[in-house]
Amino acid sequence: MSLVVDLFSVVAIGAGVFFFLAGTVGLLRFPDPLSRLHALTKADNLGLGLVVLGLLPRSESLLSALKLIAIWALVQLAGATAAQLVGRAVRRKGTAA
Amino acid sequence: MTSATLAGLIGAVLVGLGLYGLIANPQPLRKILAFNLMGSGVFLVFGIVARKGAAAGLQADPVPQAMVITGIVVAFAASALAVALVLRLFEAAGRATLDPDAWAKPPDGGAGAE
Amino acid sequence: MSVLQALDIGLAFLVFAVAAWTIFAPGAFAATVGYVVYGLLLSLVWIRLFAVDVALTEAAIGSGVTGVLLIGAAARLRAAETAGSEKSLSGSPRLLVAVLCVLVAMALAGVVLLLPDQGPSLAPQSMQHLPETGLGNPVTAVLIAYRAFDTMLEKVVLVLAVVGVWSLAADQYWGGAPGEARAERPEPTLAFLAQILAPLGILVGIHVFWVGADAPGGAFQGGAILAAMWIIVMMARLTEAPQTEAFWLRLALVAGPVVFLAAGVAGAIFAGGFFAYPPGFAKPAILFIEAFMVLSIAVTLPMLVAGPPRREPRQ
Amino acid sequence: MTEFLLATAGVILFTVAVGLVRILGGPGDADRLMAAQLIGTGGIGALLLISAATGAHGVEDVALGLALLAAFASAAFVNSAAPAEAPDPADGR
Repeated sequence: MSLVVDLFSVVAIGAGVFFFLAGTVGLLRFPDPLSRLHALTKADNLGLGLVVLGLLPRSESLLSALKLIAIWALVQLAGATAAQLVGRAVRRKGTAA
Repeated sequence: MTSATLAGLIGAVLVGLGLYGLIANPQPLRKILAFNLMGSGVFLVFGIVARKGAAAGLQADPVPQAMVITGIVVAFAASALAVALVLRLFEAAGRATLDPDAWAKPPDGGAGAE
Repeated sequence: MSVLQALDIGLAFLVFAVAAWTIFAPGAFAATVGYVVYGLLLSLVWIRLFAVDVALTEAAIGSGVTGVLLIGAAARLRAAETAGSEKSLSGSPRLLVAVLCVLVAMALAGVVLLLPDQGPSLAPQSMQHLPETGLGNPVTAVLIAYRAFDTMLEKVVLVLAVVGVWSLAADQYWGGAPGEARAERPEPTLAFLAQILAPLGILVGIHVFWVGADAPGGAFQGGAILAAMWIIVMMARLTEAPQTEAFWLRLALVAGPVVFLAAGVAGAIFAGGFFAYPPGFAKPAILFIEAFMVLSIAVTLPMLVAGPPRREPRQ
Repeated sequence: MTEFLLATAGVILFTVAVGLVRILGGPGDADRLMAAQLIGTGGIGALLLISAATGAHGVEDVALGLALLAAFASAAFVNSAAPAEAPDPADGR
């Protein structure tokens, strides 16, 4: 049983790390702020989401599992709104920002 | 080297960096930042004292931890007061420099400081 | 070298690099963003030192609330930055300062390396008396019971800081409200964020305060999270900062220290010592004091971020 | 398994650090705010992984606090930049 849980964690967390990597590569490679913003949100949503998914079966109690999900949801909210706010600031200033 | 010692070394480096910024950066806001950096370096050095005092089933001595918590809050209060002072200076005089030579000259337009 | 050691070294290097960025960054705004990043990394370091209470404080105050304060200030001071061509220290004085700072850092590092592996500790004593307080978190016991006087005075410092900030107001604004006015049409994204975040954050803040008796958390951390929620609602301009002459506001600001001091005096009368808690009644007394501290912190921090009054008082 | 969790935390911190190098330097303020956002997400991920590996208690609350405050830097920036960019009629005195 624990082997299955471990395997699940390894796959999910590994996939999460991949999205963090992809987000960073996007940050490095994309030419303008808006597309860099797009790359960044991938790390927020999928990267952390998959890491949380991988940690879920390892949590000690139901409350801590719920907290993990809440953390992910809050980061989603923060990432989405911050991307909106920053994106709007970029557009207001033109492409120079 | 334990992680506690490593954190303490980083604390020492932060104090040095903060001190340098405090002296060498001319802008008051940058000085506030540097001062905060120095403060957190001191907290870290104190934090490893807590970690090295791990005993009685605790992973760190609670007394230094509690003092660092109070310290963080007081450091914030001090920074807020300092930021308010700088912003007020800027509002009243249109500039926020600490350079005495700049204050000796009237500002552009000769409006003077209120 | 184990994986954990490699991680610690990497983290230390990252902290150092970001700290150096906040000192050497080309502009004030870049430096402040660096400071926010730095605060977050520092709470990771505190986790590695197993000081979770401190990590929570650093996360809420060191990174979050201080970040709002500094980023706001940097954005407002941008005009000053471009206008003033300030002389940076250069040449040999700069070198001298650098040498001095390296020496200070090296001396401190030497002290750190000379520390014994097992230092003197008050942990046994604090654990020994923990049952008398009825608490499960020794850090909270130190803050509210063993070193209560210290914590009470620290609350007074916060009130004094608010008095200091308010006293910077121009004469005609004395007693008025700080910060921006309530917007007719708030920025929709920010308003959305504040409307969803604030109820959740209030829940988390009260939770952190409540579990602080037995687990990492407590009045400071809970109060700081509540304060952050008020700050975000004010930033979204869904509500405006209260008039600084409002009686309820002033009452809330001093409630923490006043209740704390009253409890200390009551201890001198009923329990045989200043800040002594009567046996068997310690935990309710501590939670009672803490509740007022949470209130005061949740009101003080936003007032410190909002700055001095900038509008004339309404009649 | 512990080693795996710590190693992934390290990899996340490393990628985040590489990203920081790119965006903390700018060119614009928007990029710098992205740095704060990126370290927020990566830091929370690393925090959760480290706490799962080392068994430090109460770390979820720290991550929860960080997640609550993750958007604050961007919000503060927009809040302080907005009045100068587009004057709000409600703002004028």
